[in-house]
Amino acid sequence: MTLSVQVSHKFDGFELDVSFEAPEGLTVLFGASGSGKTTVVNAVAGLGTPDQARISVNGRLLVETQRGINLPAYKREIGYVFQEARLFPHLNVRKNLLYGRRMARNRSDKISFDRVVGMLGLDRLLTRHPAHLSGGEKQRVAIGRALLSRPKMILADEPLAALDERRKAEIIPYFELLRDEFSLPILYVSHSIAEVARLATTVVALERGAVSRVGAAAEVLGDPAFTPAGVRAVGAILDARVTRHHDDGLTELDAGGAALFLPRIPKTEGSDVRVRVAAHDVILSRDAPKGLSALNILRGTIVAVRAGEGPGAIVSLDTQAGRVLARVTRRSVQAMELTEGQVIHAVVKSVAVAPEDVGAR
Amino acid sequence: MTLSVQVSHKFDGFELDVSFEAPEGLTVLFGASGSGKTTVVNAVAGLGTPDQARISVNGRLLVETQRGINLPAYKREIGYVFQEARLFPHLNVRKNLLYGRRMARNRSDKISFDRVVGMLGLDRLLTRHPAHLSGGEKQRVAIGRALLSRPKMILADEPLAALDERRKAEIIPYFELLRDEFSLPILYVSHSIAEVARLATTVVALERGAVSRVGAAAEVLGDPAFTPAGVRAVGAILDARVTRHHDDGLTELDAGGAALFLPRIPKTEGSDVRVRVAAHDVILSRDAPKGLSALNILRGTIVAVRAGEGPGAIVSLDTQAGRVLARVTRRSVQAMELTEGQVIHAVVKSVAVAPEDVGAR
Amino acid sequence: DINVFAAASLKTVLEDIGAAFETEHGLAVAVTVAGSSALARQISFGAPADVFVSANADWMNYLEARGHVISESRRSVAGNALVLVRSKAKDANAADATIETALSGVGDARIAVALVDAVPAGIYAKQALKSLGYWKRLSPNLVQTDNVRAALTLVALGEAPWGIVYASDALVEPRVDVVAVFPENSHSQIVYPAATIVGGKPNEARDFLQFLAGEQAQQSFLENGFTAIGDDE
Amino acid sequence: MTGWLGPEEWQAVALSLKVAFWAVLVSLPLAVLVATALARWRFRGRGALNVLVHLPLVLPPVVTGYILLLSFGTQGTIGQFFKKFGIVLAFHWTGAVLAAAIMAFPLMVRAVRLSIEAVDPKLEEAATTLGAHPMRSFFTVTLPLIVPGILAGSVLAFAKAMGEFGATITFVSNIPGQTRTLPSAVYAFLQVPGGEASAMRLVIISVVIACGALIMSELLARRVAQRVGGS
Amino acid sequence: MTGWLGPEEWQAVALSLKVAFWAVLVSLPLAVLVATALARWRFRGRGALNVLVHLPLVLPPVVTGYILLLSFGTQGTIGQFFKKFGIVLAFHWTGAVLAAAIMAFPLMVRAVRLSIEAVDPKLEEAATTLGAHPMRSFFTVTLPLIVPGILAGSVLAFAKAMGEFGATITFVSNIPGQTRTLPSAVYAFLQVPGGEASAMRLVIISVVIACGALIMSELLARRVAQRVGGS
Ligand SMILES: Nc1ncnc2c1ncn2[C@@H]1O[C@H](COP(=O)(O)OP(=O)(O)OP(=O)(O)O)[C@@H](O)[C@H]1O
Ligand SMILES: Nc1ncnc2c1ncn2[C@@H]1O[C@H](COP(=O)(O)OP(=O)(O)OP(=O)(O)O)[C@@H](O)[C@H]1O
Ligand code: MOO
Ligand SMILES: [Mg+2]
Ligand SMILES: [Mg+2]
Repeated sequence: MTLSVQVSHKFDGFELDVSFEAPEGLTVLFGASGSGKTTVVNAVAGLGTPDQARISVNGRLLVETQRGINLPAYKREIGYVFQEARLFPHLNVRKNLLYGRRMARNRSDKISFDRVVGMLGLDRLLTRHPAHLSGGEKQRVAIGRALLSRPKMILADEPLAALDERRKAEIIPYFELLRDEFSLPILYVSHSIAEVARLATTVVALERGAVSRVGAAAEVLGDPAFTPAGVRAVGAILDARVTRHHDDGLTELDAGGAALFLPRIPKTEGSDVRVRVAAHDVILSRDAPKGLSALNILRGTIVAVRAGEGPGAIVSLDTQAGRVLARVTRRSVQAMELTEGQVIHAVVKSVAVAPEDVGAR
Repeated sequence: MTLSVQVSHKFDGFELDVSFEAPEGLTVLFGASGSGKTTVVNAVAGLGTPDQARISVNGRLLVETQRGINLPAYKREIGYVFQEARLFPHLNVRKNLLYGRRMARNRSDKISFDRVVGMLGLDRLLTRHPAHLSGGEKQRVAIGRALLSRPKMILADEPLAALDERRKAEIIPYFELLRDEFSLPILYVSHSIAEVARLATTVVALERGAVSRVGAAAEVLGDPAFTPAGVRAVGAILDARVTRHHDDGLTELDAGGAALFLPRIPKTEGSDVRVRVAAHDVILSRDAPKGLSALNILRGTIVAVRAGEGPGAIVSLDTQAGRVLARVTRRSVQAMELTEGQVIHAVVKSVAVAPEDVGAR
Repeated sequence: DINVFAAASLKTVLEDIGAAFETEHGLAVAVTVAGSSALARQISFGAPADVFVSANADWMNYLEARGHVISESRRSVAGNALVLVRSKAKDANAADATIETALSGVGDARIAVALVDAVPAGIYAKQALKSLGYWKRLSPNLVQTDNVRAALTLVALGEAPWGIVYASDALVEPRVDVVAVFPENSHSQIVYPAATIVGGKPNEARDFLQFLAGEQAQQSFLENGFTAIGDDE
Repeated sequence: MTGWLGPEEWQAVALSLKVAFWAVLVSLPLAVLVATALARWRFRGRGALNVLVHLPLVLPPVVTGYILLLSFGTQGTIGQFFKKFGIVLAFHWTGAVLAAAIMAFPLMVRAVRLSIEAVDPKLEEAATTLGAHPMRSFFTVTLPLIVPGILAGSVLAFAKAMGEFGATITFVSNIPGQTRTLPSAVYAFLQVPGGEASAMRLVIISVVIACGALIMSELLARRVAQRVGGS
Repeated sequence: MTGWLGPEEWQAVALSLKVAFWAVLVSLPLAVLVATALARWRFRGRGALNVLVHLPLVLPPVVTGYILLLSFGTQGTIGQFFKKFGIVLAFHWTGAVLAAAIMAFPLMVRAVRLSIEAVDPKLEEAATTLGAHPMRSFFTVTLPLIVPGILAGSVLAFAKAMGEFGATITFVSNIPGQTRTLPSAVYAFLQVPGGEASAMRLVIISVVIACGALIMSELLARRVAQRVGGS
């Protein structure tokens, strides 16, 4: 396991006792406000001393209170991206970026200044001061700054929460790059399902100071029982490969043999992507539908029908492309007589898949 | 016209010249960041003096610079809800609420303290201090405070921008109440299509300091050419009436004779509602579809097919329920040979209509 | 009661005399002390003084020239002597010596004095050193303070081994020895002129001035290390 | 305590407390006004006002006292003007109040100014939109929020006023029972051979009072900060 | 200017500038340390330290000078300790620096402390996660951000040091060319009848210098604030 975390701490009125292991990749800490996410991330960063903790990253022990081991924050070689950027207001962007550099001189250099600047599109900003950056630009600088301190791990505490939708969409791909190109372990706090779906390798769900669920992202999000952010958060994650960009602006994907057509995805042909298909965007049809404007039709077998508390039900079906979830009304379940084992067609509009729901795998 | 605004002002590097009239109801100022929305609202409130302005509300002249008339802010009898709540930190909730009360003693009292507290659900918070309120609670108090100063008009500058989705959903209905029950003219700044769709009577779109579009909400949002917030913002607004709450959790609506089934709407039977149907949630079908899980099928005639820049196209159709927009791929337009005058079926999943897309009319 | 404005160094003795005056005349005496300069200026600005006792003639002249004192009432009520003192902390046997031998023995040690161009005690010290021919040699050794008591304190603490102060001050400071007395003729006569103030209570003030010159008061001055002057100005 | 201190010393302590109290009370409104002007208003002469306020901090106190004597003395123009209204300052304990107030003024203004600058002007704006006249919004919003700053400034000013000597003795002299404050009494004792012990006793008293005030202000400020809460 | 002023007066001006300069320079590091401690650290004796720092503001200056004399004089324990390292303070201009520094210290600490309290500790945390030792993060993040506060404090301290009299003359006396600062010269002039004019000339010089310093600090602070920008 790349990341092994065990933390317990008592504030007045709040008790935290968290323990989880996560493999390589990006681990999302997911949970409601006040569930203890920041406290856990800070324990990993070495900010604040928890009552009891044992944390190791890639076999490197950061803290084990029982043995009296506790690396101070500045020795942990961790890059922390905070929600509010926390850029140094007296330094221009270049100096902010290079701040952590000197302390990391001795470490290996696969992360060059030029590469980071290029990747984050910071060229034109280098001489500006933070006060003259927009929220999204600030956050990009903060990511670059963390990266350039040559960390062994990246922490990010709701790095997008302060940004509006457009800016969020602008920043997310950079975290994919961190995860994929730099192969850095990342611990990422979020309570946005879209972010989780797009970024997470592993999801650790927290509830009132305790871990309520750990697992691979597709597995946790694809579980109809896991609806911490409301029913609208339920959806399936499909792994696919870009096969072709068509002239009419559609990108064709191959998901386990089934073809999917989506509005153009900015990935080269042949690259692997993950696609989140929200359950409420899937229509079920008993017969193979004809004359429909929807391009993506997946044939599959119903594996579960789970009625919720409201008027809705979640239908899970296994298709060529993988497990797909559909949220339909209970009325439709009855009308269509949906039962397990039944063969059915899932209809997904191309345009119903939001751009932010497609990410690198 | 209830609200008549004409403002021009020059900052260095930015020129504002705005003029619009709006009828009763809630007027949304809509536009990108930096387009001048706050400047306009502040001119109405009397915060900051524009170079040139003429503003009147319900026939009451607030400022006419050319005639040297300029009511100071404290005499304008306006309730301003700011983005950041701006509660007085040294006063508890009750005292915050009553702050504007004393100055308005002489004005008529159809807005009683108890009614406002009840409506906004502030009973349990009255003795708390702002520091101990959540973001949503703060904003509720701010609304109550503005309301209790017995204003002749409400201004709101992105009152929901600092809140997360759940809190937003919590606050929006209160603005509907202000609009409908208190019949107060409201000038509301937003760049969220969902808010506009749900709240606006009139939309005033600003672009770089000038009005780019004014009109009734349904008209502006239903215009495929009006996509300032990206294609995903396009959608139609349907007027409907709640006819029945069914036992299986669905609410049946009557939209111009057509039945619509939506997840339960918290409105009494018989009340009027507006439903926003996003264009990307609509599937088109040549034949009347059968065996589909989607419950809402509207038959209509195509009035326009408008291809966008990307892979998509917007199809407008007139149905019994009103104008409906569908966003489909250009490929589907070709495959289905969609043309003006053609009769077609619009399929809308019940669950695809998000709760925040249904509001009081 | 009577308001007496007096140079700070007269505080104790005037309070004693004031108490005696009160027993005799049934009139309380309030003694206000500060530097002579401050008091003179305040009187010129209308301070509620009945009697002014200055530490030197200059400030009395200043007031007289401006018509603030009743000239006829002016008289010297006490005198003082200037002495060279030595810190006990330095050397135990400071036997009597002539002023010359003592000054010769100063070497390059520091001598504490009051400001030599401003404060009366310092002005007298400068005159004395000049007339004795030691000014050139010893002026670099001088450390000046804003009043004579501060100079004495420096010697008492041993910060300055030597000091030139009033005999009255030296008398009551156990941590210093008087090494020698400066000859009376080496400096202007040290007198404390007193006068009644225009606008004060004339009769009571006159009574108090008379009392100051009287035998009982003069005895007090002597006991406090001042020299008696009597009725003779 | 009365046993330990002579009646004269006791008188000096009482007088100093009275003088410092009034000095703070009298200068407070003006300090708040000046601090508001410096923090919030843009006007010609703002720089000059700032310098003027700081002068007493910079000048030798004796000079300040001398200037006071020249202007507020019975012969001074301001002094004569005040006299018409029966207000006497020179050689009166009220003059000691004036001297102490002026010497402590820069400290008070600085503290209040900083706390005003920390109050978000947007809150005042909000009050205005609720119908409050700008004056009202100042008194109901800004003022309550700067209470910690005012407290801190007042206590510092009080302490300074307790210790003020040079300007006081120059302006109002050192009249027992009328203007002989603690530091003046200390001075008088230091002029008397063997008076160091009495002087030190008085010094200790003033230190204790000043420390008490400082500690109290920190506690009060903390409590107010808590009441107002995080924001 | 040299024509208008006598050489002695000129000497006093030069000396005062030198003393004030060094007083500020020497006390600055300690002031920053103490301000940091008061603003950021929680430790036993914090309250006591706060009171100690403020004492010179509260005590009559003569008393402060007297205490300095007792402890830093040639007979004082600290003075004797310093002497071993060849550092002489009593009756030396360096002693005037010490007196001025101590009298100005509370003003400096207050200014610096307030600006430290205005720096978000989260920035230091951020620096730490970037690998900076807490010391380094202080010097590279906090320190540059409090430059305006340090400047303001220094100028105020400088002005105060220029005007300090009571403690200076008590501690180091008034030796022409060595410890006769401007205020000492002013005092001397005020002691002789008719000396007011000369005194006022010197006062004006010190006021001009102090005002210049105050104005410069406001300008510098504004410029730094601009450089650092809104945040
Ligand atoms: N220093 C502290 N003292 C006391 N309680 C604290 C402290 N820090 C955090 N807490 C409490 O611990 C709980 C968890 O806090 P934490 O900040 O870790 O939550 P979070 O999951 O990050 O929440 P959010 O999504 O709002 O950032 C909260 O109830 C909080 O009030
Ligand atoms: N006081 C000012 N001085 C100079 N320029 C200003 C000032 N206030 C606003 N501006 C400029 O005027 C323009 C419009 O600002 P305004 O705040 O009205 O925009 P907005 O539409 O409310 O933006 P946002 O959505 O970001 O709140 C911006 O370019 C802004 O930089
Ligand atoms: O008694 Mo004096 O006037 O200080 O020399
Ligand atoms: Mg958090
Ligand atoms: Mg705005």
